[in-house]
Amino acid sequence: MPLEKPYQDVPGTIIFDADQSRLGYWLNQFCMSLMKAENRVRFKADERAYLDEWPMSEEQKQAVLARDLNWCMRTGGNIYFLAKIGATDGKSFQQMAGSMTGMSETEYRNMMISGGRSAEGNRYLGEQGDAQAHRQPQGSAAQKGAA
Amino acid sequence: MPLEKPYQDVPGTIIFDADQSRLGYWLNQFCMSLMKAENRVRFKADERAYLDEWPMSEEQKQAVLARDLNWCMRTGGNIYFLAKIGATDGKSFQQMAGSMTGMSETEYRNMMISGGRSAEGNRYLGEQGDAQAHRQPQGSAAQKGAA
Amino acid sequence: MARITASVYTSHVPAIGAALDLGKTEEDYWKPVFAGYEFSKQWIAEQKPDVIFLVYNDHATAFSLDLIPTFALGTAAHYKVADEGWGPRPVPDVEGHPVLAAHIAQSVIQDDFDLTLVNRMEVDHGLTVPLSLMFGQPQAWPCKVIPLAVNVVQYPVPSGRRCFQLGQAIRKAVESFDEDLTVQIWGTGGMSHQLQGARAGLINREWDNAWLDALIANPGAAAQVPHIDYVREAGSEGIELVMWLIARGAMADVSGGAAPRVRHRFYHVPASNTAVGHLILEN
Amino acid sequence: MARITASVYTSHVPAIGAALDLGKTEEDYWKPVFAGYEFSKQWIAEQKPDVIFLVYNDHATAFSLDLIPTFALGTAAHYKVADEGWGPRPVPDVEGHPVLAAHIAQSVIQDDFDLTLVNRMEVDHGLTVPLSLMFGQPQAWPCKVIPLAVNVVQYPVPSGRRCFQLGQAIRKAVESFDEDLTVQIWGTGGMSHQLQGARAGLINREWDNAWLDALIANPGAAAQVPHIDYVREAGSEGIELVMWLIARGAMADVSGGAAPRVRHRFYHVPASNTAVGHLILEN
Ligand SMILES: [Fe+3]
Ligand SMILES: [Fe+3]
Repeated sequence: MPLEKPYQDVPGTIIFDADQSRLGYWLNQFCMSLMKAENRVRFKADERAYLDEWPMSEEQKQAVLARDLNWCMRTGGNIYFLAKIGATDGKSFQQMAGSMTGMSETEYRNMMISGGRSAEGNRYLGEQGDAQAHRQPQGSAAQKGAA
Repeated sequence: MPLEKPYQDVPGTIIFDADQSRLGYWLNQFCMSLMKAENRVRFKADERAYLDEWPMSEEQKQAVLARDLNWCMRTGGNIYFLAKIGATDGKSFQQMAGSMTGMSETEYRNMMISGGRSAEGNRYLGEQGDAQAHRQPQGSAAQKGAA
Repeated sequence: MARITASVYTSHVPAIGAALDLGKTEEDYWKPVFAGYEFSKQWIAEQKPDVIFLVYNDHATAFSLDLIPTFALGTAAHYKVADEGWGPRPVPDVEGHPVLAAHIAQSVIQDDFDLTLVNRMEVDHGLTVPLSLMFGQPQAWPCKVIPLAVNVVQYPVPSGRRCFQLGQAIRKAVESFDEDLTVQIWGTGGMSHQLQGARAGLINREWDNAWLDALIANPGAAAQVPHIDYVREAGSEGIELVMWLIARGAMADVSGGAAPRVRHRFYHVPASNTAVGHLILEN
Repeated sequence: MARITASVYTSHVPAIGAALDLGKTEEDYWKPVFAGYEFSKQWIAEQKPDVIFLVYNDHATAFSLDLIPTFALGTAAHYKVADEGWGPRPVPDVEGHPVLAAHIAQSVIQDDFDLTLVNRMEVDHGLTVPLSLMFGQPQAWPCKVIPLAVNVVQYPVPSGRRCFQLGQAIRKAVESFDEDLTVQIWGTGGMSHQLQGARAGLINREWDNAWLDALIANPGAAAQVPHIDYVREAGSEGIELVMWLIARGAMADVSGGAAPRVRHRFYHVPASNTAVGHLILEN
């Protein structure tokens, strides 16, 4: 593999490197376009039509339409670019970040007020922390899934 | 003076540094605009009107209208930017460079074919080379001046 | 002679800007955050810096994926406030100091730092939120600002060591400028936070405070921390802390002078997703 | 393993491109210029490089005064040919090598070179004229190209020493790429020329050839030449020669290997305003 990636053993984390950047180029450039008010209006009026103006993959478009930020990130999105979608929707960074955990907005906000997520068990893949793959989704979504 | 300028003792030469760049910012940005074919057409149709769209100094506009590249450079122009004016006029780099010496096109071309201008006497201000201030303009223009 | 008199370090969380702009500073959630800057506002009113050399990162605002400068130094006279998707923040535009900036560029490039110079750039919350925290809500910012935008978005980002060295080169450049100017250098971003994935919301109070201790007393060691430690311990966006090392590298003690005086230290969790850290060091 | 097998050095005079594009290569004025590249075209047809790492400067084409990167590395898949004011040259677009370019970026930035990465850029005569000289007029360029645009337009430009060091870092990066690729590195621009003022047309045959001698046999010394010497001796645009030092720094002998073999050396005055220099060194 051409690029060394010492950061691939961190759970629940995608590092935006050159490979991700190449994968997500058009997705992220689409996001940048939402910094112009007139583009936000056009996007909101017909999301699919606006997305179709960009040479993104169909999966990237679906991920945007679903507002599934984890999916967006897997297809090369970077959070600072994706935040322009959130801004267009009137969402805060806290709402956006929380949406990626499966927690409700209140659950995530309460976690932050209580001091945030602990690094314990979340430093390396395969530990037992709440960010590990086998413990997703988090919060009430987990109960729903189990129900 | 904030910036050290060890290059000010070279005759007939303006080094494009941060001070020149600041001075010539809009002149050079105007030149860049001529890289688009539609702008070249608009500029040629009414040069003065096109120049008036840019926040350049009146002197910069006069220098452009006069196609006096030495004057353009004194007001902050850089040759690679100014070359876009020459390109718009259908002039080669050799015609543009030659125009700054006072020589005719043929005189300059012949100088180059004969091996170019010698560095002798042209390294420091105050020497006796043909690029020194007291020997301008060069070529037949000098005779005309003397006549 | 221009002099670097102090360095200021602060998080630049966008929600802090929004809280200020929307008049929420008295809400229970926000009160403790702004309380941490009360001293700082008085302090800077007395200090009256002429110029702030402000190290921050652009958050996909001025720079898209089309062009990614490692270090972009602003040499413009004027910077507009960007529309990041919510409309531009209702804060004053930023006035630059083109002559000092060009002087720093010349000195630092000749010292082998491969800067990108920028003459047109809109500035985002990374730059404006620190100004708001330190100056409140004036009609115009009370001093000039020289922006240095550091790439911490797309890897590879510059190492902490490189940032620390750049700070030293900036100090040398400022001190060779022969106009009498009081210059502060600010490092912004951080502290621990992660805005993505199942690990979003990570905060590491212990690590942050140990890192602050090192930044104050042993910055050379803090500069050796590799990227992966920031990611693992302080969250994927904790990497922003490398920018604090640029400001710290510009302090006198790093070039053989006296140790800086700690005028203020503040730490609070949370502001939105982030641990807010803040430090004032005087030469 | 990718390997740098050779370095090529050549002027990139725009009039040479025009002469080719307009079918003037058989004119008396141009014949001796193109004759100097006959060997080179045969040589490169045998060498069949996979990738050319092409060091050149942008001439106010892709970069205006809004943004001036010291070193801009192209990591894109594709580069369009620019309209410099005469319309785009009728030559093929340029295909990049994004994966190798990203690998080089990562390695070189971690080695403390503060690159700007570029994913959208039009390329001007600085890049296309060397390709034309070496490959003639094919339907498509026969290999991938990784562009490195160096600022030699607005001072301060990088020092020769810094360029030489960057070449060494590029070599290290290429040789750690684990795909089998034959890579050449090209340094372009120069030699003596001045395009401005009363001193326009300056040519310094003696200085150019002494500099070539040093570049071949004693590149460390050539890298120490200060900017002012280029300006004074080789004309204001002679400063482009610092780019040749990047290519030279990437040769094996600089990192302890054997001295390169001089396969070809050519010098001719004039092409338009410029002294044409050309060199091929093999590892
Ligand atoms: Fe930030
Ligand atoms: Fe050139």
